[in-house]
Amino acid sequence: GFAQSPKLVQKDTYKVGFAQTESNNPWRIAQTKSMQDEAAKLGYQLVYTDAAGSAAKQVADVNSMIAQGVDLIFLAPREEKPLIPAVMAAKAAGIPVILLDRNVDPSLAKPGEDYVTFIGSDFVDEGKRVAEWLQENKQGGAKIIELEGTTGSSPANDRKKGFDEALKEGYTVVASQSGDFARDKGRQVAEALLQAHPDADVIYAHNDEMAMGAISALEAAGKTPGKDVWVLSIDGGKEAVQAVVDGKIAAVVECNPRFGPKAFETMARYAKGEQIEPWVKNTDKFYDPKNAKDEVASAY
Amino acid sequence: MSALDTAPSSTNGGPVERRLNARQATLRFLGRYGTLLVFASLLLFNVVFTPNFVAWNTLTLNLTQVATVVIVAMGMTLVIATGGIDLSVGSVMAIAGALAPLIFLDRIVPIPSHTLGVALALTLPLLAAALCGWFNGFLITRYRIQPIVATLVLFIAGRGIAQTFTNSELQTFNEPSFQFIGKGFVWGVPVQVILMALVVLATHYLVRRTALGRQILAVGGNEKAARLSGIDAAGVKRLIYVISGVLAGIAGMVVVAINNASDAARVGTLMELDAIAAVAVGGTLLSGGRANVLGTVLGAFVLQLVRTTLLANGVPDAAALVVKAALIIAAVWLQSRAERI
Amino acid sequence: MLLSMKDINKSFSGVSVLRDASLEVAPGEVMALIGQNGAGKSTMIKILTGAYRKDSGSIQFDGTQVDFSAPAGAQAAGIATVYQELNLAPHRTVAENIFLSREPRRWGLLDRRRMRAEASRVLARFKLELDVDRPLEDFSAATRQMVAIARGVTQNARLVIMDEPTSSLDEREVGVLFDTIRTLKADGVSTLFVSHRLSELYAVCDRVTIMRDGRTIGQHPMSEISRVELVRSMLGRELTAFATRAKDEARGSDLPVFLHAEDLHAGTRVRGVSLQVRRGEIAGLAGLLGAGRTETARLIFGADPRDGGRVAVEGRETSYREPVDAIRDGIGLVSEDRKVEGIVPELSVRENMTLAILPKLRVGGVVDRTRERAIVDRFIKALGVKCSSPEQPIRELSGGNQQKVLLARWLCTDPNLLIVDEPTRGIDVGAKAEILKLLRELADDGLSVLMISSELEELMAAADHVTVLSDGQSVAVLAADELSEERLMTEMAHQNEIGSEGARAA
Amino acid sequence: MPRSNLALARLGVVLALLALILFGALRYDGFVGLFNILSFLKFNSMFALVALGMAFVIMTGGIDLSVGAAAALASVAAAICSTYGSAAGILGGLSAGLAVGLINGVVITGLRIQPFIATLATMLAANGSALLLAGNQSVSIATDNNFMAIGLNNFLGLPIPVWIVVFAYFGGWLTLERLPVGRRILAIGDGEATAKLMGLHVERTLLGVYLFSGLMAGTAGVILASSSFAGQPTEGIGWELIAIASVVVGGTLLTGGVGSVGATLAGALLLGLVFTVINFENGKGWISLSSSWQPVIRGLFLLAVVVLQAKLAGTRRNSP
Ligand SMILES: Nc1ncnc2c1ncn2[C@@H]1O[C@H](COP(=O)(O)OP(=O)(O)OP(=O)(O)O)[C@@H](O)[C@H]1O
Ligand SMILES: Nc1ncnc2c1ncn2[C@@H]1O[C@H](COP(=O)(O)OP(=O)(O)OP(=O)(O)O)[C@@H](O)[C@H]1O
Ligand SMILES: [Mg+2]
Ligand SMILES: [Mg+2]
Repeated sequence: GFAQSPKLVQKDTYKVGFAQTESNNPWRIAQTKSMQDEAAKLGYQLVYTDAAGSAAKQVADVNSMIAQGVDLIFLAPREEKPLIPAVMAAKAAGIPVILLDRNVDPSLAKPGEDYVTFIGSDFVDEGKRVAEWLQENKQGGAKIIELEGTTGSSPANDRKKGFDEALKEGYTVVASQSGDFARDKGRQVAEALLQAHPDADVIYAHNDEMAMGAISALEAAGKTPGKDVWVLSIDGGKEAVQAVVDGKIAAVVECNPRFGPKAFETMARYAKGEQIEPWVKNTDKFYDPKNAKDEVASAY
Repeated sequence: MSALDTAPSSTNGGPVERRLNARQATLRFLGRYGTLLVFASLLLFNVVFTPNFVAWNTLTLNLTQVATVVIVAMGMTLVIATGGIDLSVGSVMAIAGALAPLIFLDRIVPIPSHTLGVALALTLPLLAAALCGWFNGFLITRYRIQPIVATLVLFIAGRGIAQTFTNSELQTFNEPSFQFIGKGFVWGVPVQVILMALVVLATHYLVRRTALGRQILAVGGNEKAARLSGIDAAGVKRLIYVISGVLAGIAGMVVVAINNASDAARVGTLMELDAIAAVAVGGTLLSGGRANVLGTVLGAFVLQLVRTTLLANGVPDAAALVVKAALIIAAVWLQSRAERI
Repeated sequence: MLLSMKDINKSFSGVSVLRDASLEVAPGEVMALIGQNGAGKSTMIKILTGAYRKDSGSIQFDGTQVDFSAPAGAQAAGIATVYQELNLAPHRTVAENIFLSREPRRWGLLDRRRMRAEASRVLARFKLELDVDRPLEDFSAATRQMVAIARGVTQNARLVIMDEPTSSLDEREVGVLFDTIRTLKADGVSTLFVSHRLSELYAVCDRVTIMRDGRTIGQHPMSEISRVELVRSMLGRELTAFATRAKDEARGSDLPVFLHAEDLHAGTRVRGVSLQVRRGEIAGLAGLLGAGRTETARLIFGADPRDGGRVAVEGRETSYREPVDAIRDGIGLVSEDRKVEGIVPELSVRENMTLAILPKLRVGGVVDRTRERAIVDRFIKALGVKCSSPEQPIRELSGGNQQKVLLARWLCTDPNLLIVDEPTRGIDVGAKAEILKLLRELADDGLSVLMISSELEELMAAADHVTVLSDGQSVAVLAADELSEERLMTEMAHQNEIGSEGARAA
Repeated sequence: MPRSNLALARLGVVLALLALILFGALRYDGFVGLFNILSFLKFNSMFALVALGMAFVIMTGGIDLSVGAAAALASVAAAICSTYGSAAGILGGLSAGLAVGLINGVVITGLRIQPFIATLATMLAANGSALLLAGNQSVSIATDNNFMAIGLNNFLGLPIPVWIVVFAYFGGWLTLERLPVGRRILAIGDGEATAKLMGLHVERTLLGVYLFSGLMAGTAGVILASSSFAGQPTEGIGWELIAIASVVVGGTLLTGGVGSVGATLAGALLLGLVFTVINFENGKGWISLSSSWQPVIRGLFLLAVVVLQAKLAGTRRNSP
């Protein structure tokens, strides 16, 4: 239907929900912290839930926020489709929803109607930017080892898709395996793959943690990261940007977890009755040796 | 005891000869060396099909990767021998791994001497791990809570505890003297491999030669009988859970040392399953009363080799899970067939 | 013939256990099956019922060739079995245990009321009044055995097999059982009866099949074979006579008291037990089932907590909290239930035997293998344990041989006092005489023995004096010259006319 | 443990459940509101179902670690099949669950591999198959038929998944307490070898029990798919532990031979309620429990319940 997303009245303070999807990696934890800090700064009450990586539990979490009568729900949906029922339930209860960092299936729910908007970056685009940078800066082709995120998770799927599709002739992925977004697993997988493919000269990791693991693996194998093998990453945390400065990581696309300010600012705009664009895009930086030194201080 | 020597020996006493037919002999062989056969065929497969497999690096790589699993699985073997199970090993790894850097990074209390800091970082986490193990054993022996549930408590809570230590933040560091346990070499052999070897030898010796080893098996095999024979069954169990905790603690510190970082949320996840699988593939029954230490080592090696084989040959994660499942069943089945001849 | 098993062969791990063994049972006949421990009786039975698969041979039952692959098949064909080591399902109620696998139904649902009523009726035939809704584990070994028998004989079977059903029963219960067997016989049902108590065989059996070392040695009408002949063909040699020694001599009140227990109390089962064991004597402990003998032994040994009373060892007051404390004082306990409290099934004969002596075999935490091996070899030989090697898992041994290993477990600790609870339960006549003789000789060497036994003959033969328990209280101490079957019976029945556990439990 | 003590332990669960509900009702607004109750019941229906299957398995002395992965696989199968109609979707999901159960049963009874190992392996295999079948991502269900009604609609005021739970538990109770097979299941848990000697069809019964557990996981998978519009290959991780904990909290011994259907339900609801209470507590704003405290609280809660039970069930004379 054409029904509008539920309205939000203007008040001094709000009780808002933040339904986090999991907190088993530094990126998520930084995101949560940013939301909590911003809520505290504004003096809002934040109802925080953690779905521990389960979409089904996240739906239940959103329902319990509805039962508690929150004014607005920030939802970082674990998955595109399974969270639709949560979005719908909130709408039915007259509670506006703002999606963070991942979207829901556009064919089943629409911004402006079913939820207010989606704030976040584009995972496919992140992968694509990495591929494009590589092809500009490393002429003459490359043999790439790809460290994928957790099998079945949407950032893993999208960052792979964006990267793989943007690769041109001569740039080949010789091995691609899941490192589970984790440093230790990323290291172990990188070690094994480097052993099987000693001629690989690029490692593309779907997040910083696995990239750091890959660097350990390279050093253990007696290779010099940045020289023998280029390491590429996504997320752009301080440790990774510092690694760019040190020459260990060649380049990293930012995917900033500090959603707090932008999320609450968007909420305020919505309360004022402003028309919100369907996708509030995060502008993600790109760190490479050219700018890393200047930017490292501002990395998250 | 002179009476005994004068006691008549009855006609039916003494050993009876044992004959196996060819089929039984084969089965017995398969059972005893089944895991070894699986291991050998995996090796052969790799030599033929996996690029660059035959290399010195391959060996050290696999040894270093398997080291932590083996260390944890040694504790698990003992725990399983007492008829228990320890689901908390992964969480205990996280706790020890989270504590160590906090200590030498002076995040808890400033420690004046650097050397002292590192020394404490190498010991205090093990104490914490021992405490966790003691807690498991306490629940199991004091309240008679079944091991799988008792250790489930720390499985759930332990990782959270580790995260609260670190405020959920990643602890990165660069501390070569501490990282020696994960990255160092002694005579060209990685330190973690040496640690693994020591732990294996000690466990093997414990089970095969010491009175405690015998007591562990007796407690696992028939606790009532053990108690009536004068064995402090509760004490033995508590000790074993402490040992399992300490070994998990060692593994946790090694992992953290290799990675220059401790990530309380991730260190040791799924370790309990890897360790249990290694024990099972190694031929130790989960019902207790037995411990096949070298079998566990072999089991861990098999699983490690499966992992690298699948990785190196580009088998996607999802398919790898299915293959791993089939191999576990096959190996355990070979063992159990031989048991029954 | 109702049953005819021919040329049965079976081997375990290459050890042949049955060699061309055969067995026949005629309709309406009570057939005894005897043989030494490990002769293969239980194995023969398990092969018949499909619990084990035979290697070769043929089985005919009721005119047809059969080869059951599981006990369920044999049961369906009309063979009911009471197994030797069977403990039924301990957490299930008595009624459920009796009717498991053939529960009465109503519209497909369990007919609980009928099940309860019929169970009570069946048990009444065995002179048992029990609360059939209580879990089986609440009852004593004897009651459990009776329930197992009740389960067996109510299956409307053509053949009822009982593998040592009487080993944990007292005389009265054995009498009830025999009445049942006679009733079955009158109904044309055959019984296969295994027992090590020869007098029982003569009391109830028509014919006897004798097994030795996995072979069938002979088959005779019971009336045509004398005890001596029976024992000789069973053992393959003459029985070592157990001399009922002259009981007076050195054994008198001049020996120092080793154990002195006074007014022991624990729960509802032990309510005032006093007893004495002197150095170098065998003290007997008699009583009906449930009289509290086992509990008394466990109290003394520190296995159960004591509510009141005193125990002094060599004049010193003791307060054992764990068995290990008693063991340190040189006390050993061979417990009554071998399977539950005795053997460690997965461990070898060697490891089982040296379990209690581990602290002494330990050199810097390590087991001294040479000494261990020497001890084990010596005891295997001395007690005539039949095993393929000391490394054989004890679970593979026959019941009687397991018992010998357990006895050896304590003998090798060189104890001062050995408490033996039903030491000859399930042990063949040959070995039994040897064990009693051994205990006697050890006593002569200075060992004190406290022997619990339900076999009055055995007590009279072996004990220097007998303390009689009744309903948790010690009611009499009979000196050797006062011992007689009647006297014991009278004292045991002392203020205990009820005898049924249910009545007391209620 | 004598049975009267077990009954006490079970009473303990029900008391704890009531206490927690009372606590929530007094402390939080909206806690006992219809919306919250229904959404709580609906979400926990999946756990209640796998816990029921697990309860039966545990009563036989076994364990089924594959339930979570089987549910995930079933949800994927249901989603894929739902394009051929709602019946196909349901059938697809249930058959996937049954297939896992069948493999468990066959491996355990046929190959005689210990349940822990057998189901550990099928857990991996089901997880892998779910990912393969789904192509590593969630699979949409068909929205043009009424497959989604299972998860969305109410019947007589209750969500359909709740009705499914009611029926499953009634069937479970009937089977355990009123059908002969229930007694046999418990007898097998008391001692498999003995049960076999008593003439029970042990293998057949065990196979049935693992099939039932698979069926329950399959049903949970169908509910998962239809209530979230997608088959999710990565769901179900850790469900087996939740189910085991529910069963144990419900007073069923892991050693087998005793068990209660009703108390299992109470156990499942109790553990589910802890999550809800934590969520509401966070809403109070008094203490904002950071995510790392949540597992600590859940662990402590589990600890409190099992220790309480142990105390209730503890026999005076502790002869081990
Ligand atoms: N499952 C088994 N594995 C290996 N050996 C076995 C097994 N069962 C029985 N045996 C061996 O078979 C032989 C015969 O045992 P069985 O139990 O039939 O003896 P039995 O005549 O019943 O003795 P008892 O009078 O002591 O009960 C024994 O030597 C025993 O060790
Ligand atoms: N009336 C009864 N009600 C419940 N349990 C009983 C009863 N009688 C005996 N038992 C059980 O049998 C066990 C052994 O009995 P107890 O030690 O009292 O007698 P006992 O003289 O040693 O008899 P037994 O020869 O059967 O061992 C007890 O621990 C108890 O659990
Ligand atoms: Mg026998
Ligand atoms: Mg007794």
